[in-house]
Amino acid sequence: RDEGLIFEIGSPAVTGVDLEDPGDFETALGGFERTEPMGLTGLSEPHVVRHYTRLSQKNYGIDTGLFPLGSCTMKHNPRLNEKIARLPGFADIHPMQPERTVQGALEVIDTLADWLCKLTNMAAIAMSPKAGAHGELCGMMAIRAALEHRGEQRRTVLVPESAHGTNPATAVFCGFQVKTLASTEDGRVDVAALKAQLGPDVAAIMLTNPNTCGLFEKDIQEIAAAVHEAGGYFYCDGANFNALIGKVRPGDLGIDAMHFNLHKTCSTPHGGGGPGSGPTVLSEALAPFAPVPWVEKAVGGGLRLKATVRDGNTAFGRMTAFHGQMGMFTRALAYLMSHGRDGLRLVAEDAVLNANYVAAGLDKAMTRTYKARPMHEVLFDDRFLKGTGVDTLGFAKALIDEGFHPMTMYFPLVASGAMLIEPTETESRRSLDEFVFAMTKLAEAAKAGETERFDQAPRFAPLKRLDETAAARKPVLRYEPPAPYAQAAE
Amino acid sequence: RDEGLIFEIGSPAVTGVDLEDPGDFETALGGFERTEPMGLTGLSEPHVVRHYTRLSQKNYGIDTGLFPLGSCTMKHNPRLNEKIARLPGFADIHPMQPERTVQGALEVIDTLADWLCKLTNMAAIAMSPKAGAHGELCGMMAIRAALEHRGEQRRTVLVPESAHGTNPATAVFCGFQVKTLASTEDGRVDVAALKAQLGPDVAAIMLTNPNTCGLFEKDIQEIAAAVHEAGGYFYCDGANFNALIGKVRPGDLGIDAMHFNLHKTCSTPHGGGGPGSGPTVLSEALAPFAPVPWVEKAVGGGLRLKATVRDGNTAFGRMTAFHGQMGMFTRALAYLMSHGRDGLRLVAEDAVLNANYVAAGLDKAMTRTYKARPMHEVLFDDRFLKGTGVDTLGFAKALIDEGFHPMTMYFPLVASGAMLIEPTETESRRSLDEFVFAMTKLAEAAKAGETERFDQAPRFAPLKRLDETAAARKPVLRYEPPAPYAQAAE
Amino acid sequence: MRYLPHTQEDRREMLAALGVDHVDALFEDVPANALNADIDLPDHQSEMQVERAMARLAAKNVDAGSVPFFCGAGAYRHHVPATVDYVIQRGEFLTAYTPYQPEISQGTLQYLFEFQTQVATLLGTEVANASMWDGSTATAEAVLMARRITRRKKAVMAGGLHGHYADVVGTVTRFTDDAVTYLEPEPADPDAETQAIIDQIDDETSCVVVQSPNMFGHLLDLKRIAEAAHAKKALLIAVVTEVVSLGAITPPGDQGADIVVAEGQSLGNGLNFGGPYLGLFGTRQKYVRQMPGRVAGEARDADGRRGFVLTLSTREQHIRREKATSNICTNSGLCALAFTTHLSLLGEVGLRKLAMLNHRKAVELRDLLAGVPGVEVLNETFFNEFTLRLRRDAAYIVEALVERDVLGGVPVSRLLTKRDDVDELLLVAVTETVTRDDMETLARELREALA
Amino acid sequence: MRYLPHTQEDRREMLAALGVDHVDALFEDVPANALNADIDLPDHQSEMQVERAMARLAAKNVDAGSVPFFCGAGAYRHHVPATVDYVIQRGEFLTAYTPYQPEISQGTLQYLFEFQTQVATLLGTEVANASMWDGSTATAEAVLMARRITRRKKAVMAGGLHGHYADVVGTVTRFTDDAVTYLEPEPADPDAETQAIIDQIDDETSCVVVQSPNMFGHLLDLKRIAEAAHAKKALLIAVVTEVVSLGAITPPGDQGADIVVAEGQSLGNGLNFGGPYLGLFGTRQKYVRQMPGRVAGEARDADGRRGFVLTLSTREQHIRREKATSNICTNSGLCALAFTTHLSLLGEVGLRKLAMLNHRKAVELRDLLAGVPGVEVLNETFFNEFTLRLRRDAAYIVEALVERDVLGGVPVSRLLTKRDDVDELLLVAVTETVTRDDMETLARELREALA
Repeated sequence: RDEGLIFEIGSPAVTGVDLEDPGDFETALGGFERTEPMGLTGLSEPHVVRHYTRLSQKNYGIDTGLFPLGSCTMKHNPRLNEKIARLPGFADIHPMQPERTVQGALEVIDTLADWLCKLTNMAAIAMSPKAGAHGELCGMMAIRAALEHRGEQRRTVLVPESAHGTNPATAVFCGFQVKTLASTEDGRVDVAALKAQLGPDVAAIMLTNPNTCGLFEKDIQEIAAAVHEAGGYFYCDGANFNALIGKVRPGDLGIDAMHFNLHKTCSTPHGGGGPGSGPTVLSEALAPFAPVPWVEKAVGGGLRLKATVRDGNTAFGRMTAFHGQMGMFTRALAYLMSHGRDGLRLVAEDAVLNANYVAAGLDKAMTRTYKARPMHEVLFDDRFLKGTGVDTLGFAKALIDEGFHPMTMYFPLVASGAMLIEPTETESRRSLDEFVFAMTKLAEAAKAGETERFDQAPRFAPLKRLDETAAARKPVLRYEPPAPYAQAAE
Repeated sequence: RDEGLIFEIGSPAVTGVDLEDPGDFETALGGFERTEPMGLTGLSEPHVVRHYTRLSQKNYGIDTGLFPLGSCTMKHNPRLNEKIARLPGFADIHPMQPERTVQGALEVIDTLADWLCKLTNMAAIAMSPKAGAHGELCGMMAIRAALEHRGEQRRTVLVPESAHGTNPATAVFCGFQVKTLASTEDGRVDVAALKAQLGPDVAAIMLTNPNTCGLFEKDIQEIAAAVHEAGGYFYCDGANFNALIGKVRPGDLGIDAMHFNLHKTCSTPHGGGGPGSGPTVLSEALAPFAPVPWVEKAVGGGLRLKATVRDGNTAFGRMTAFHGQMGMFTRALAYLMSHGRDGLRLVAEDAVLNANYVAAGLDKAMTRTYKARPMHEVLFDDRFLKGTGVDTLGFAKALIDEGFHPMTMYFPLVASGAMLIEPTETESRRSLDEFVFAMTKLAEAAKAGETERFDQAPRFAPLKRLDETAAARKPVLRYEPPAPYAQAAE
Repeated sequence: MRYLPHTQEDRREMLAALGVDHVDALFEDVPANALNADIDLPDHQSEMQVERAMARLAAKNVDAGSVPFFCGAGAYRHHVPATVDYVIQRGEFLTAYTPYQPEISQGTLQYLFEFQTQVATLLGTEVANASMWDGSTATAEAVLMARRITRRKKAVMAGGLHGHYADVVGTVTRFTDDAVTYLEPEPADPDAETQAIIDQIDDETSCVVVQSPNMFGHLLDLKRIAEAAHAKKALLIAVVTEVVSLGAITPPGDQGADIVVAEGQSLGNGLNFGGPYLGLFGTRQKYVRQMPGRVAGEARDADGRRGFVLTLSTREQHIRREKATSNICTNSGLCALAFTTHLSLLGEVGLRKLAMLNHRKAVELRDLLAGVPGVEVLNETFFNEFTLRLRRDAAYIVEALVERDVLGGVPVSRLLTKRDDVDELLLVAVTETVTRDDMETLARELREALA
Repeated sequence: MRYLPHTQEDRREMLAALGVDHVDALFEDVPANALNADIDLPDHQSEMQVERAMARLAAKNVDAGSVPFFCGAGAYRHHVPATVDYVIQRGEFLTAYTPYQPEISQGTLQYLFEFQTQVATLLGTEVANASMWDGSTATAEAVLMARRITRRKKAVMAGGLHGHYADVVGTVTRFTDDAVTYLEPEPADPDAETQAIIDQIDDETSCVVVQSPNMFGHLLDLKRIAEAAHAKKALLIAVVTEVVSLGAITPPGDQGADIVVAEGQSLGNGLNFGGPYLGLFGTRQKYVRQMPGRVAGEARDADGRRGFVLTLSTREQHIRREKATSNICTNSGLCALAFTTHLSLLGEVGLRKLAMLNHRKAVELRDLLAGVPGVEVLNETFFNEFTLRLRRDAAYIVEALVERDVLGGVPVSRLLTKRDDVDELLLVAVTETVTRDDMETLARELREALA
């Protein structure tokens, strides 16, 4: 059932908040008072609750079912973390309070930084990036700053075709040029070709490991050595760190920088698109260039926030107004402490186990792109749909009717009609079996020529298939009230 | 989509709670250790969240839509109250802590008691009853105790046919006999007949006001006087107090006892069937017999809890192990303070306004049982369905398909195929209009002979019509695991 | 008013639509002398103001989490996972009505069915209902039910029954012709208690009500009592005030109890200064139509799909009126949800571990306190609570411990308010939330307070 | 581990199904020297242990609600209704993915569409996006967007731009060939600031970035600046760090700003020690394809029903890769939900009242503090924050106020870390959460601290 927009169901005269009357007084607004009606509407509190409750019921979330989204790591979001983030001592403190009134907060940042550095075996960390893409920016800026410090003008960044779109976008954002890195038939970086591409203009490579085909770059140490020897740096996209946490430390692989997606690996909720958090670990070589602010031990005991760059340090700058996503730090730290060293290793193991289990389960019905052992996610392509009249999109939308969120589609670009599946470690065997069963059933239906159920999918969702093309052609980005009758009559 | 039972989807080997290992130690259980497997199942935390989230989505609540349930007062449940009830100073205190460590809690009870007494203009209040029916019991026991104190043996309690079932059940619970009170054609107590029924054996009358037909007993003061003159007491069922709060004080009408349903009038949530809370106000005459415990001023300042009956007071006893529904008290007090004197009067006015507005809106399509002005709820009967082949049940279930919870059906018993409608004050005009529109549409459909849509209703609910008769015939009240194959094969 | 959707204009227009010019016209049937009386209460307040005022009151209390804490006596402080509180706050559960319309109440009904199964499993009974108000009122209902079944009037209350529970039974039966016998407490001698119970059972006896672990923490041999009761065709009503104990102890149903009632607060529900709590009620299949309270049962919908409904409502007041088995109507739905969510998280392995952890800590504390001069531990058996006989008045010592920032337990004199011979008895409870530090603090401060 | 559903038996069986006998076989491609390194971190902890440890850390902070509180400077403490927090905790919102599958994401998409409409209305722009990370990063994105539109390199930062915002712009443009000019702060003279901005605009200028109310609280005449900018075909980027001010002040879009960015934290979102916050971003319709960030747009489904989708994704990195308008991907979805829920509760009347209440309290505090010896109020105009010039170092005084249990404001030296001439300036902010008592306490303690 449709739920009207707040502008349709609300009224400019209604408010759901009781406030003291400001009364009459002499203002100090210098003649800039807002005089015109704004056009906002309000709802009473009962109707606000009802509006958003009804909207929420049109959403799918981890709480309602499995999310097989490759490279997105949608795992269980513990409620403990929500509770902790709301403690007044965390939620109700101001970023510019005197340092001695926020020692607990600084300790959270410091402790989380310590966990993340130890889990990666890296020298330093920048905590302030607001999301994964911001962390990438942080890492690449640190690389630019380091090159500048060395007095070098290197401008080329090598990125594989299978990389997340943020990688090339970020590189360009820092003034680099992007060149595509060749891959082999088996879905990994072509080491020989890479070495051939290295040269005095190469500033860095950006790799994801496990890569976005779900494969571990097994030559990664050789790659790192080659890049370093050529004078470049190694940026690792941390989106897939869930496969490694507690089990493999990227610092042991030779990387120079890697961002975390705390909202993926550390279960701070995705929230329908944020907030994320992108702390970025840095190697010894890059550490001096980390942006402000950071937390350090104060001389007289306790912790202090280092936020000024005036005293000649080499920090490359400041990435955001304050100190990063504190609300995500508390959640991530609670997550890490809950698992501990032993539990985190199990996270990686179960994530990889689950993906392999699903891969094996689907091999009969679908076509796997690469033969190699997958890590935490597995890539299928649309060869099994060839000649059925069903495409990846239809297949994915039909999965909605089976009660599941679709897998990642058409990414990475290296596979035809890619379907990238990542179950995560918080799914039970029963839930994996149900997923495999549903996928298999769909694959059989496609092969049996039941195209209608794919063309018309989803049939059992809150809405039928939406026309995204038409929406983009003439975008309507805000509500406009219908024209008054008089005007309409003209 | 069906959600399996926890016994079907869980496992005896799984737990979603991490606990310290108790280790080996010498127990002191005297040989009563549990040795056999219990047969409970567990789920991991992710799957617990998912199970209950999916179940919740099969429910209708005030948060999802209007609840036109007559005599049940389903109104908006403010989240502020939930937040307050969870403050550790309220939620994490023990009922038997020393009094000086719970002064704030005693103050909550004392302040709420004061509000409720003032809103009713009554002398005293028993706070401990756990729900409305418990409050009725409290009031009727106070009456028995008062009669006993007077040395009288009166045993008859007069109850109108339209009363809530709890009324006669409670009276019998206290050792009274119930006689039915006559009513007039216009839906109210027949005062003349009442007077004729009064006599030396009449202990009390139990009335609801407004009554369950939604009408105010306009002769109530005369009734009270007559009952008192005859030596009886007047119990008023407080279920419909929402029509009066802040506007009419029952004490001004001559009553001797009345329970509150805090989960109705004061918006503490109904919770799918509790917890409720039933504080019961008492007149001067009944006040000495109120049960323990109660809060009183301590001699040296502060408050104390009076919980012992040993020093010769006339308290009729103790109704529950501790002091009542503290968790509901904090919510109710927050509700009352939020509205205040002015807001509570508006509650009553808007509740009555909304019922009258709906009544007027439905008069065209449906048949109103009584002509008199309704208060906060309005009674329709099934005359408008006569000859259509549709009954009240079918009509009500069809309302589900229109997105609404059904009204109260077949109650009160005085109307044929009763439909008792109470919108409450937290519904907007828009929401009332939508309800009237849906009801009118259904009435027209019934009259147009579209019986199928009623017989098969609900069609768009999580389940189709359930067979309650078959369920009661051979009740299955717990899950039994399917017999193992071997056994089944025998 | 933030909860009231109408604007003044809405009200004016709606009144106009009704053909009246003032809202008081809608109250025409109310006697004029009773309309619009001035009430001496403050006007409405903003959310912020209410929150501040209530928070100030909350801050006047010493919450259990802020100090070493050892209170029990029928209310226990366990750790409730954050998941539980999330689940019960979901509006579809929180703001639902009693599930009389099963097609749009399957959420509530299914969890009640699951709850009943868990409760029956825990209590060791064949069936269980969908909850009562609390353990004490469930006990009183059980006594009335036993009378309906046996058609006998004599009910025997064990000396180890929680004092307040006995008071509630006494109150409910005060105006009936039930004959209730209250046995003497035996704080140090559970065998004497058992024997006294058995000695009271005769051909007039409807039921014996026995708590185990009892008020003093002792475990009783229910099997022996059940046999004695059944020999006289009387019923055994077993009472459990700490439901976590059933993770470690053979359940009363398996020991022969005919009705088992329990306080379920320990799982999923906070202390809340005594309420809302959760009465658990289980019995034999054959008594199901005499059982009070709501029950959910399995049903099929028109398409044959499994669902759940409230059933056996012919026992209930809304159908049967004065012939109902009980006047109970609203029960503890949301508390039952908290309970079943917590128990689903624990599962069998978790509950067993939790119970043994509680017991181990109690054993640890017993060992610590036994060494404190002026303290005598009265228990040989116990689960997570036991009784101390102190050299001085227990209430006085508890007050002295408050000065030392310790909530040291519950004086028995608060439970047995009519007796003068229990003043030196102190109940001390331990759960998984108590740390070794807390215990050592109690031992130290108790030593000093008694010195 | 409570978050991991597998039992050891599950793991064994699943590995067996895969034909391997140890999980490390699945990590066969990882170099042996990098597998299973010992990591120096503690093992797993129970929920209770984690909660206690984190609560201990939280208790080491002085939360704003516990003392008179006057900090602002881009982060404001407003009262957030409990309803807002309930809504954002609903799992269907909290645990949803980015709404790339619109058929099962209409909840998120519809609130984003409503959010965009509210934001555009507030900012006075034609369109708005679905949120950015915060006000500072939105400002940097705006500067880059202006360059794309104007194809000019010179960006002018007003002297009243929040010091950290200017730093962020500086960082983002550090490795590009943008030429950013930073004007001098004019703590006491907004007219001088305005004139300096106008004087800087030339034919090379891509944009001027102007904050109003500015860092010092002064309101600037954006219309005059817009006219000057437009005369040179440069863009005006207006920055608002306290979005509640827009309930009282004519919005920048109506004053001619081409891009308006704001920090939206004030509505619906707590202080959270600085994050997560919420960047608001609005601009003209004609620039929409140069706008960074996600946008929701209206669409029709196969049955013709209205729905919403993420649209214009051809600007974005996941489609356009190195040619994207921005690398932003995850934004602040849940913070946007909090914002739009709060604003739906307020409505137009509520927002106006809230804004005027903030302003009135600020006027009240201005009057109180103006009478304190050693304090000079620098503002003639302000919304809910203004600047004091103190007789002594502001950071020192703020520390002295902490001793007196007052969080008295933000020293300007913390925002302009590279300057030596602002040490005696203190920013003082007031919202509806500040009481008259709080204000009098500040005045009294400030008087004493300065004495």
